[in-house]
Amino acid sequence: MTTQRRIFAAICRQHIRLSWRNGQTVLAVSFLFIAITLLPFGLGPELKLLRALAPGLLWVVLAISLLTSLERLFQADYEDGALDRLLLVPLSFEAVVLAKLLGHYVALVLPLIAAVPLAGLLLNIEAARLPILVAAMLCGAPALVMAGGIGAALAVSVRRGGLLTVLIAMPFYVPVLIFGAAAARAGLQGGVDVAVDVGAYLGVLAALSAASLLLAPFAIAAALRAALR
Amino acid sequence: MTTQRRIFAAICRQHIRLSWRNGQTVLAVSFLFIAITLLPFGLGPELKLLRALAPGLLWVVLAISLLTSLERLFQADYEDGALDRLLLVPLSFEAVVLAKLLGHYVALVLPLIAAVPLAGLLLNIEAARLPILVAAMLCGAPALVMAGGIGAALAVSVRRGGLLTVLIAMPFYVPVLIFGAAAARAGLQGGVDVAVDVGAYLGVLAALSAASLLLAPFAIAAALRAALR
Amino acid sequence: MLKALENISAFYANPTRFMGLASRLHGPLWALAVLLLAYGLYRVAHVPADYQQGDTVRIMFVHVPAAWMALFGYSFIFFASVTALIFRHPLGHVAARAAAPVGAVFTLLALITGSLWGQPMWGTWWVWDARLTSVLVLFFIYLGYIALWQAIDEPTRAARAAAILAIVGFINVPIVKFSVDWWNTLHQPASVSRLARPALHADFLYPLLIMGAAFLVLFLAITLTRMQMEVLRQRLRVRARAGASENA
Amino acid sequence: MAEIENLFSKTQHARDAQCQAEGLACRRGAALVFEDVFFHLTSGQALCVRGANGSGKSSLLRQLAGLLPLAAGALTRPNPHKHTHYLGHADGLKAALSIGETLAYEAALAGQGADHAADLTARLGLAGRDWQYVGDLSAGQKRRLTLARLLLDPRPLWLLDEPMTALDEDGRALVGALAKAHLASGGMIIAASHEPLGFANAELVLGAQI
Amino acid sequence: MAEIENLFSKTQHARDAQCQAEGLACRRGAALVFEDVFFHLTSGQALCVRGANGSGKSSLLRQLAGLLPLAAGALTRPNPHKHTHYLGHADGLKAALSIGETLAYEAALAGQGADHAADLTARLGLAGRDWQYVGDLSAGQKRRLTLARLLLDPRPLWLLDEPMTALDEDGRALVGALAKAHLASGGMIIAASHEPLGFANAELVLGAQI
Ligand code: HEM
Ligand SMILES: Nc1ncnc2c1ncn2[C@@H]1O[C@H](COP(=O)(O)OP(=O)(O)OP(=O)(O)O)[C@@H](O)[C@H]1O
Ligand SMILES: Nc1ncnc2c1ncn2[C@@H]1O[C@H](COP(=O)(O)OP(=O)(O)OP(=O)(O)O)[C@@H](O)[C@H]1O
Ligand SMILES: [Mg+2]
Ligand SMILES: [Mg+2]
Repeated sequence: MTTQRRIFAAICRQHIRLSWRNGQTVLAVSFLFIAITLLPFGLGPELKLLRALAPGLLWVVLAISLLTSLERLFQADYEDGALDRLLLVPLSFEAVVLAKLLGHYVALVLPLIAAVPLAGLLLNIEAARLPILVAAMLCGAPALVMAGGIGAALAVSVRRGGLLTVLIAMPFYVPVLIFGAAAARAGLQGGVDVAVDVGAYLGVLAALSAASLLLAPFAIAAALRAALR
Repeated sequence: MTTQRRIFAAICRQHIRLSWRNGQTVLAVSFLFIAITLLPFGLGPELKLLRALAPGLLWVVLAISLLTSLERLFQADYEDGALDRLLLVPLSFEAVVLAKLLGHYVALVLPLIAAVPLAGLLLNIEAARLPILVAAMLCGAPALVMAGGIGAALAVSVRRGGLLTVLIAMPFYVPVLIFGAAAARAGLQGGVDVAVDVGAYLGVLAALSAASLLLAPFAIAAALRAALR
Repeated sequence: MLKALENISAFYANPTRFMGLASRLHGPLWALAVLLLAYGLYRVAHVPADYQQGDTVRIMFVHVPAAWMALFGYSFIFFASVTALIFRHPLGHVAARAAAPVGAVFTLLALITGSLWGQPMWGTWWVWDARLTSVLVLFFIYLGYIALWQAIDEPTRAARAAAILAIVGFINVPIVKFSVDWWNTLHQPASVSRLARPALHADFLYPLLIMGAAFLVLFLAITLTRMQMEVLRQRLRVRARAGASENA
Repeated sequence: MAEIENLFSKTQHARDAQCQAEGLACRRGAALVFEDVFFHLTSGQALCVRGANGSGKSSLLRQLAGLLPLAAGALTRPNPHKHTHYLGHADGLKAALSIGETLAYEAALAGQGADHAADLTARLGLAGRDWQYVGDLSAGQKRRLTLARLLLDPRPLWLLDEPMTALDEDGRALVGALAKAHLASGGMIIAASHEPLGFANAELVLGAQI
Repeated sequence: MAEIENLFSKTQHARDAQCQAEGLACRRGAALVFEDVFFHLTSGQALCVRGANGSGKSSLLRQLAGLLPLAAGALTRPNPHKHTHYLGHADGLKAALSIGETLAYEAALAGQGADHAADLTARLGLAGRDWQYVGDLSAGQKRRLTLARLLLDPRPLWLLDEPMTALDEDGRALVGALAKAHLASGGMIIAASHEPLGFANAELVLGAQI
């Protein structure tokens, strides 16, 4: 293992360990469940309605849990000096950022998506339809993480940072939600041409994720550098 | 003004000022709007459906914004030493806690509820029905704040505190949501006996709030004292 | 980085060229804006009431140009930011910052006039229609951009951060537009009676174009004035700094 | 400096105030940090607590402030709510507030109007910074700001954790002058420090037996 | 202590390394903190930066570490990514990790395996605390932990912001010994401090003209 890879892995592992240790992982997952549990109380218990809405609701809840978890993505490191430390490692800062984003994906997004099938059952989605929902989320989530990361980085040195993160990231969430929900709905309807549709939607989601993956580390690194003081 | 009242007011004002300055107020409100804006992307844009679900969705979104804002209610003060300072003022600690809770109600809950009518319009609730929704929220919100406060206090010295807050507060949220959504639904249907219904629901909400208001400051103060080290 | 900073200080210390040009343009631009606006409003007042919509049709002459300016404003910010970042021309930051609130106000105007128009036409203030929704999202993008400028009080840091956001956000605009279009055409709300596009004949078209030109010139005039104010403010700051270090 | 002494000459703390520890012990987590600590302090005296890193100096001060339970032993001390100041490592300052706002808040907690805080910035060496955010201050400037508490509210017992940290010479002189004025007016001080403190007239060494 | 010197005797930094500032200025917010700062440091030299609170010592160190833009002037310095250590006020320690985990992480950032961190706790005076959470450490113990970086990764330029803060006598001796060994092996040190630093052989006073 080269030194650079070792450092990359260490940063990624550190992020995962801290997310776990500070309870962010468990918090995000339980947030998902709590939102899903509270919804029937708010909407009234009509199961049919819930089933029809379930994929969309799950997407929105996923997006909001992610947004909440991303809001402070770089904040603690910025305040306690850990970001200074990361600027002084023999690795390009873009790579450092990528390591942290990857860590966030593993520590938060994967557990959240892993919780979706169970939450889906609570909302009475047919079990056979869940794989498509999960696949769509796996394809689309990187874009959500990258967008939230950009917001978090731009807001890091800022009073009212949380607001900024949310405001900045929100427009990026719109396309992902639209295609994600569409894929899930198409998946739920079943049929012959549906497979084609679902494939196309997943493709769009993956393309959005790939594009953001190319762009975001640079934007984030630039934003964090500009925030230094 | 006696010294004690002056101190009580100062703590309350300080909490409000910090919520505003750190952007928590604006964040919570924009979080509400963003959640409401993202929902149609997940659920699809059909107005009728949205209108039917609107009060319940608004309640759930309110509860979740509040829960998110409460999660770190005492955390920052605990970590930076401000809580130590508050234990050394010539005021009973229960009163200090009440001052902070009151500050939170003014700084976060009131703006959130004030934003509900506009959010309601986006979801196409009939304007005439909004007052009942808002009244129910005003009655029920103190209970939500108190429950969240107890969770936050118990979790303050704990790694994975966030999770604890949410888990502890959750059971208290369910009754408020049930009655709150029921009041809003009753209000939306209209009719003669509805007024009676709505009145009863509001009464229950107010009673829940009053009970929690009596209990919570003591529980919270005790929990925070136990967390000291 | 260092060079950009030097550029900025050099520029603010002596932005005479821009200020000279601006002070010459300032008067004529405002005069043109007022004239066009007055003439446009006069023409609008004399447009025959629509057989279908009655007088509410007049909202169009504010609504449509405002919507155009909402889009134009964001493109303006994007190009100004690119200029600032790539060519290291600090005037770009100033222009982008000055234009943002103006664009946001036009966006809000489009939203409000649209809503006002929607109430009589569609029987509702708001629909999750593709075009409406994407304007709402654009409004959020404006808000984020302005909030970012206001949140950072060090000008050079704020400028960099805002430029990054402007560029990233601009890439996002067509994506949002495209996906929202697609989203809504798939799930067309049947309940909403939609207005067929009014075939614009000359009676409507010319006043509309005049109002469009008026709004454009107005946009430019306000933005220019805001830029002048910003430069003056920075100049005062530089002076105050110089004064402070001399006194010390 | 003259002004500071003036301020305190108005206050006179009770001459019979005292602070006494008998067989104090402290537990953190599973570890017994110290035990069998004895001292006795009366009006006008200052105690300097010394000891290696981790010997429990900060913990002892927190016990005295009522912020940490005693594992054993007994304390006689002024009421923490009314008669004790505690300045610890965590300063409780809020980055998002300006110096002026912070001082006004401290004045209110001391039961006084904001006007009492007006000339404090100058006295703390922060003149002309009323509008600066606390988050933008240097380490020493923050430290100076925390001293405001001592000036705003005359309380007989001061608990100071490493009071000289981050301060320049001027700042150290300020703390020294404050402490001496406080002792002269009948107050008591217990300070933990790794540096010699000019105003201390007794020493307590923690962890010496280990 | 002997061990520490051993460690460094293995490393030899390039004798032609240097760090030079010409007409450096620093701006924070609207304020010009300092300007016209000149110094020149070569292999084996240590510079002590002095000045009143808020005179810009910490800011200067951050500029040297590439963490703060220069308002004017020019710097010649070793590459911050590879050849500079910066220990600032904010230590970047994570309360939720244990000492052992922290050291393993630091070792990895230094490009080394976790085994390299094994005997560090003892050398830093934290023996037997491998499993203790960093959040439970005393102020001085935390400070000691940050020194690990210097031992794990030999880099020619050290930037130390108030390196003696919170350390007991033993800790100060440790820092002194580390610094001397580093200088002997051809390294450079720039340290901001309000206390005399035994190892410094030059001084830079900020804000002197004010
Ligand atoms: C809040 C609500 C609304 C928003 C945000 C909105 C937004 C927009 C935008 C962005 C455009 C410019 C499109 C372009 O030139 O590419 C536009 C044009 C237009 N809008 Fe609206 N609109 C709203 C409501 C309405 C309503 C209620 C009507 C009439 C019933 C209406 C009628 C028109 C017409 C006639 C045009 C010009 C069409 C064209 O040039 O192709 N809008 N609107
Ligand atoms: N949960 C815990 N488990 C074990 N030991 C703990 C725990 N919490 C604190 N400690 C230990 O208790 C001691 C408390 O130290 P304290 O902060 O009082 O020391 P100090 O004398 O102020 O040190 P310094 O000079 O570094 O400021 C430290 O040795 C610390 O490691
Ligand atoms: N945004 C800002 N606006 C105005 N002044 C600022 C801003 N940020 C920092 N400063 C000032 O810049 C200076 C930077 O101080 P720095 O932390 O470098 O000082 P220092 O010499 O390390 O002080 P200390 O001895 O207290 O550690 C301080 O005077 C601080 O008040
Ligand atoms: Mg201590
Ligand atoms: Mg400093």
